[in-house]
Amino acid sequence: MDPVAYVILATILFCIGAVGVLVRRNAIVVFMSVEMMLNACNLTFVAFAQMHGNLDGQMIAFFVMIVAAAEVVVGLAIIMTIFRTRRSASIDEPSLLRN
Amino acid sequence: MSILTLMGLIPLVGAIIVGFLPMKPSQAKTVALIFALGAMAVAIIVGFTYDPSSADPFQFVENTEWIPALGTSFSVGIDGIGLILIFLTTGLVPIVIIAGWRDVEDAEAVNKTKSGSVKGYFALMLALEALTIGIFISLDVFLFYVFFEVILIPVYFMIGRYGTGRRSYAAVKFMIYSFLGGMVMLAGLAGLWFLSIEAFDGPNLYLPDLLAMEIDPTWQTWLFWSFFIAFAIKAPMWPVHTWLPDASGSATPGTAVLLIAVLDKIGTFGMLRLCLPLFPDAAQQFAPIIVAFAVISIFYGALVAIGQTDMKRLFGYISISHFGFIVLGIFVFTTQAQSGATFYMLGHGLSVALLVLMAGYLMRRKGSTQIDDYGGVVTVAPVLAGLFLVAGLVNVALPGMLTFVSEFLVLVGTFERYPWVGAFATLAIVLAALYILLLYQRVMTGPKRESTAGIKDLNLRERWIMAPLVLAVIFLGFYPAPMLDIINPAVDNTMEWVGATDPPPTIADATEGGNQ
Amino acid sequence: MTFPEIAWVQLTPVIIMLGAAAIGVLVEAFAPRTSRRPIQMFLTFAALIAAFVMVVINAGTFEVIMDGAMAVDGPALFLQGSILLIGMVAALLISERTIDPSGDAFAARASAMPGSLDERQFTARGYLQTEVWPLFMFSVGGMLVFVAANDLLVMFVALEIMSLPLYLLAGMARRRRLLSQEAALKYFVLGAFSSAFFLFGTALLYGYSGTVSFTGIQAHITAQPQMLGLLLAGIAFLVVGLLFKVSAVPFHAWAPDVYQGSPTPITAFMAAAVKVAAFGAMLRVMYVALGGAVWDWRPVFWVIAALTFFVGSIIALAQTDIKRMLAYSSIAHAGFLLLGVASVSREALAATMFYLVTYGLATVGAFGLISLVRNESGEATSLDAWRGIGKKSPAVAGAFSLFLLSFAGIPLTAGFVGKFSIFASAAAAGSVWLVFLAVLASAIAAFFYVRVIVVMYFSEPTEKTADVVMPSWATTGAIVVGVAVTIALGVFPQPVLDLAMSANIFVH
Amino acid sequence: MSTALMSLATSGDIPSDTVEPILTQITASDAGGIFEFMWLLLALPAFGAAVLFVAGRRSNAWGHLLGVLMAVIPAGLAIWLLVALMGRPEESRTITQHFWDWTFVGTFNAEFAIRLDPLSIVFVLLITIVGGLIHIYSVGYMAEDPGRRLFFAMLNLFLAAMLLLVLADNYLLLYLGWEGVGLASYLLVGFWQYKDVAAVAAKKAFVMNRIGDVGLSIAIMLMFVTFGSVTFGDVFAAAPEADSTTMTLIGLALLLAATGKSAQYPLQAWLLDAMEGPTPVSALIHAATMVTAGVYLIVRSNAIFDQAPVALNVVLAVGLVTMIAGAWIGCAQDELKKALAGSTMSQIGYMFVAAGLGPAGYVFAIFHLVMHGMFKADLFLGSGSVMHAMNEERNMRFYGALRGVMIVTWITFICGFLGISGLPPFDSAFSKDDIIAAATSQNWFAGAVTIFAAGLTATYMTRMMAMTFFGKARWHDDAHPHESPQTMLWPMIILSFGAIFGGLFAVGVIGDLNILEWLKPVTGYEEAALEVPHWSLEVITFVVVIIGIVLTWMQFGMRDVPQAAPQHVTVLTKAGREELYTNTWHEELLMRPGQHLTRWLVWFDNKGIDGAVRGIASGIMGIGTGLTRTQTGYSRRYALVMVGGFLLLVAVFFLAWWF
Repeated sequence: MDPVAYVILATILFCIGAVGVLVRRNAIVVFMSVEMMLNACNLTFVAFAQMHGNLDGQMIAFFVMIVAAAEVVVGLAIIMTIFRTRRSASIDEPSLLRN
Repeated sequence: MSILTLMGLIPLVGAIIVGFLPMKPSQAKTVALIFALGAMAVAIIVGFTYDPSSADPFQFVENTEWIPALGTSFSVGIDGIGLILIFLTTGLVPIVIIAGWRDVEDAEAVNKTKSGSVKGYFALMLALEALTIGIFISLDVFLFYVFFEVILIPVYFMIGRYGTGRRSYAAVKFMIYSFLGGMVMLAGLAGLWFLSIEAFDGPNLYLPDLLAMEIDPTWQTWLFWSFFIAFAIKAPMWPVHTWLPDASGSATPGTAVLLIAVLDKIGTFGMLRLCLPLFPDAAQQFAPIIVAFAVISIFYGALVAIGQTDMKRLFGYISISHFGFIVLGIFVFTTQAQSGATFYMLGHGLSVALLVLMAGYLMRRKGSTQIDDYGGVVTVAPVLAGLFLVAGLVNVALPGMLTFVSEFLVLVGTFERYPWVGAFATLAIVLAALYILLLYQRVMTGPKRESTAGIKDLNLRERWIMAPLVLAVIFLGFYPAPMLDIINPAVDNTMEWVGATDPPPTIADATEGGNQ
Repeated sequence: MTFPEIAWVQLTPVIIMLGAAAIGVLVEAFAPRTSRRPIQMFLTFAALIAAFVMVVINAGTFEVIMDGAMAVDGPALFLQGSILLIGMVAALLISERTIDPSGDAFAARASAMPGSLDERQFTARGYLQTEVWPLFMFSVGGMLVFVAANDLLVMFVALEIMSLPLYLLAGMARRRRLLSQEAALKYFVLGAFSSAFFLFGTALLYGYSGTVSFTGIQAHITAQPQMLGLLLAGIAFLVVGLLFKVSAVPFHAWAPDVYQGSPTPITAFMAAAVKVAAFGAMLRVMYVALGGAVWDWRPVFWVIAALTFFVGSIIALAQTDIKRMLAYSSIAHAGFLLLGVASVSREALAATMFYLVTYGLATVGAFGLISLVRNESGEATSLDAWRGIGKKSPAVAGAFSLFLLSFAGIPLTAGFVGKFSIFASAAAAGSVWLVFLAVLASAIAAFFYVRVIVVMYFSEPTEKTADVVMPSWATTGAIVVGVAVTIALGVFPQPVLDLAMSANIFVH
Repeated sequence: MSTALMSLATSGDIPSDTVEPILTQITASDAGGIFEFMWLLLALPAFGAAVLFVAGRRSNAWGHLLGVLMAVIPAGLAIWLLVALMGRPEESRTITQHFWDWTFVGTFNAEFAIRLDPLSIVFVLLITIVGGLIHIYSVGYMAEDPGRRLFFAMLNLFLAAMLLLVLADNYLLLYLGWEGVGLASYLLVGFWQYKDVAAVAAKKAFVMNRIGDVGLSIAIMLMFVTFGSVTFGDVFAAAPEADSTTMTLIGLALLLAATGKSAQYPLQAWLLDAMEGPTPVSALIHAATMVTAGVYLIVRSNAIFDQAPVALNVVLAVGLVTMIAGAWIGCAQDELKKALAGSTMSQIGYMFVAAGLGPAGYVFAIFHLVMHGMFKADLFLGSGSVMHAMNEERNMRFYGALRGVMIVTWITFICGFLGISGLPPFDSAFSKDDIIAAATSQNWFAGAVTIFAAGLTATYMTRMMAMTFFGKARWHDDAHPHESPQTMLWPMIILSFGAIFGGLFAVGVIGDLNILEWLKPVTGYEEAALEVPHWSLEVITFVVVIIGIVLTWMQFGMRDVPQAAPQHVTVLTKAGREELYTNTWHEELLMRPGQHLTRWLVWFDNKGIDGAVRGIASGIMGIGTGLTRTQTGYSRRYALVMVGGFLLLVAVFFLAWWF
């Protein structure tokens, strides 16, 4: 089968995610965009797995999910503390570190 | 262990002892002096055991494994050129220590701040001596480079921490200039390293081996310039000279002496030791350009010196002019010029030491080296004035002084190769007379002034510490044989490595039908 | 089907490290608070030492294990050893608790709101956030895997295991917590972003070759070079992730902020160990998996390297904060290291590894010194606070100058040997002009190192000048190690160079 | 060693590669005896100088005595040497004494060796005898000066250097003496350093001499490049083989040197200022000996000039110009010493004219030089005695009628007057007339000018006599003129004898010494073919001189001389007072532009070169700060940068892939 369509879709997803990271202020949303990029990768893996007819890609997808989950934990923890400190989840607002 | 290594180790140990053992300033000075004298003693022994007539270019060679992985070894050895500079270094340091006995205190008086530790100054001085010796004796390009770079540190601290005026500016400027040069040279060193891998299947930076190595023209050009730029900055040559006046202007007299008289020689020494033998074709090819720059340095330095208002800066520019002569002598490739240049290194070292120490005496008395602050000193301090004049005349290269022999050799050697350049460069002797006598006139002569009325004449220590310098300059001016005997064979070797020969006299051509 | 048999011996360092980390978590759960710190410290140091011993024992191994998932060869072991060494020194810094009157470098309770009442109470009660230790161990474990990973998946997982704890650790500073938390957030967001790139690159390479194992990819590249576009795109995505970790321009922006905000021991650990690990991984990917495509990716590395050492050095000139300055200097050094990566050769590999270990240890020492210069509000990292330190505390100023000179590449310091061997191997690889650029950059870099020395020695102490606190044996030890290594490897680098030379072949 | 030298001196070959510290080594096999001690000529004064310089105030008591001793002994030795030389056959009167190799590098070796031959012995005698007398004179003259000991140290230094100059066996060693006398002159002119004028004058003298030295250096280099040696013997032997262009160049270079040292136009400006020095100095250095070194150099190098007719003509021209210029200045100056200085220039001009005539004139140049040495020294000492009496007033307009109070000085001055003015049978009558004859024989113009100059000489001398010793007393009120002490008078008396009878001695009227025969072997001589009988020229000259004397006497002897110099005077007088405006154009053409150049260069060094360096530095700094601004602290911005970087990567990848 021809994975092109899937890969293109994945790429689009990846780009959407990236753009999300670039434009959104809310840390949670940014974070979700990152997750979206990861999932785009998953899609690619699976698509290619299909193309190559081996299971590595699909297996990798599972790993990625686990890792993503771990990332969620850490990320949310950080965002929570920041939120509690500043009563806001904007990633622009805390910009004391500069120049 | 070769005696050379010993000679380098003595001041190094001294530096460590003075630097890290707790002791009172006075003790530190004495200890430093003792170690400096020790190094001088060893140098004298070397001088006597050195055999000018021996066939092999380098003597007292010692070859210890150091970092085989980088193809470098701790290899030391010495030839006439190095020996001369060893004499200069080991001879000057004790004098500078005695003459600069109170340098730090004087500088503190001028800065109105405490510099922290007095003994540090003398420790650094010894470290500087050790490293300088290291450069003059190293036979391994990597080792040479190591000393060449490390030596920046002590000087940097001596200027920045113990100097006066805009000392940290001067120190940083010196550091960056030299480090830039060092880095460019590092690139060249890397290139050389790579070539040596191809030539000896395995890195090898042992100079005598490298001399046998054939380097293709393109590489020669690259490497030659990368080394030459570093040395030109150190020497310093126009237009990369501007660090020197600042450094000499804000360093203590002792530091200034070691900086101009000894440290800068590393540049010209490096040209003789590395640039010419390793990259002869490139050296030959680019000699005209460098000669041009040298001539510019000669006149530029002299003219700008005339316009200076601060003595120590003025001496900086004088040195630029003199280094012009040295470089000129090195790159016209005649035995006269090259021996002259080597001899000039010694002469310039002594002459500049005299001048700068005199300036130090004035500084100690009046806390200033501004020329306009003086005048009519001769009426209150005749001996000071007299010695100052002597020091000046040594820099004028008056016949009867060591400097005359060297300068004339350079000029005559240049004249052989490029008559017009030689004739033109000769004009510099007028400028020399001008900047020295003008300085003397403005500082020393004229009616008594109340501004300088309080100046005391030299005390005995100050007087007698100058004696060896003056005697050396005059004795060698009349009887340079002891030094020339050492220099000539070394120069012949260099000429041979470069593959240059003196042009024969024209009449000889006419009579003997030309003996090419 | 057959299970890959597990190479226990070769894996022991990793197993020990991660196992200890897991135990550490349990300790947090069950051990009484007062006894946690000693236990954790014991665990950590024991694990580090044991792992190091095992690495030494494994020395000489040269094989692919776990069905090609991991490689145990010279570079892997050398870098694992370096990471563990750096880890020990960094752990010393982490365990320091005398320089800050109110405890160690970490918040009493990272969860407590900055400036809140309970924070003050926790601090008053002298609570300590001992989770630092297991997190630290996890990170080290991740690094150990990272440098040995022989397929992209393992590498990705290792990357995350290495990074995630660091994100947290970055946010745990005791002083200036807002900065710290902000650093954590930035590090996390950008880190996650970059690892997404890494992963997408992995995916594309998988698509290109049908496998994620380095040997497979390499075989594929040599076998049939079509679908080159996919390969190149994959490499592009992949290296973004790696270049981010080594903070190469233009993926460096996070470094200064994070270095400044994080607790100094963690900064030291990041600046040193992460660089080692990331470069280790990069070397392996580039040499083993993508070695066949070297002509395609080398120009990229040239450009990035030049950008990195120039931008790093130049920006550092304008810094007034010492931690930020060191951050940029570490960026510049990343540039020089990339020079080593770009000139694919055994000499370059050895040189890079030597550079990494020496630079790492020196960096830890330097940050250790920074943690000693404090005023009432914690560390004083602005240059003004360092004015005249040389007269207040010659020892600190001296040691710091030594590190600076080593960074600048003055001979007789380890930094010079590293720099020379990298430049030399680069020249040997034929990129002489790049070496010339590099030396210019290092001349520029020298300027700000020298300027710090000016501040410390040549200027009088002012009322702004901070005090130098007397550290305990721990920090002292870290600094001493740094100094010793810097001098020893500067004067007699031969043994370590030999070691690196003997360990400069990747297993395929 | 060259065949020529072999023929001149019966000398064996000097092994030039042996490097031995000072050891006497006689070249002529049979030249033992007194010649072993030639080196004492140099050593004694040098020793005296060294002792006096180092000993410092301790030697104040006996310093001057040592100084005199170290000058008188060589004088005796010199006479002895002369006798010894005269006892030798003509062709073996050249003795060289080799001490050690000086600058040996490759083939360039200037030995430290001295050479005594008829030419140099003449100079040695002049220097040591006149020098010795002036030393004695100075004992009295400097009696009150606290620095008398130093003064003698410098005088001794001068003697040593001057003797080295005339005894040197090669050009480089000659250069050593050449600069040595320059140094001594610098020190002595600036002896009263607390006077700004003196300090400036000393510097001016040294620097202008330095310009001449450039010529000497270049000449030496040319010789080395051409002949491969700078030893007199070798050079003279090989000279005939060289092409005339080279020789002309060498000749001109030597002339430049001579011009500087001998205060010839256009490098004469320093001489009048040099009168700031103590009068004995003016007498010894700036009249009798040093300033004539240029003549020595040219005559010594006759072998070269014979090959360079062009150079010779230039010498002649320079001589003629200076001869007139000096006399002109001498006529216009009001300061006694400056007038004498002008006269010195003019007389040396005579010598240059003679030297410029080639073989026909060399001998007479030296002849006149020796005569001049005696009468001019006499005159200067006289002027010194006068100033001494008039408490250092130099302006003749404040003298007058001194013949009454200082009889001895007056008489000696008269003798000097007779000596210089060329009235037979006194000194110049012989030397000058020979020059005139030789000049005329070569071209009428030169001859006419020399005769005219003789008239001018008489003019300014008469003016001096009249203004100083005759007329009314125009003294300052506080001036109480008195005769000078014995130590000053005797040297003057002795010298005036020289001024009177020197000529008779030299041509063998008294005694059996004939300077012409004596110098021939060294300088060569060819009789000038004269169309007119010799006596006619002498008559003309005599007449011209008498006219000059009479006219001047009517002007200054019979009328009163105003104390203030009259302002409404001829252009000629103005120009003479202004030293022919030389200083003016020197300043305008050389000094001012030079000052501007240095100022501009200093500016350029700070703003230009160093400015560029600092500019680069601050530029990089600026870039740094600029780039720092990109560090906005917004993670999203960072992410954007990363994406940009990623695109860059892709771009490079595909570029690299393309090419």
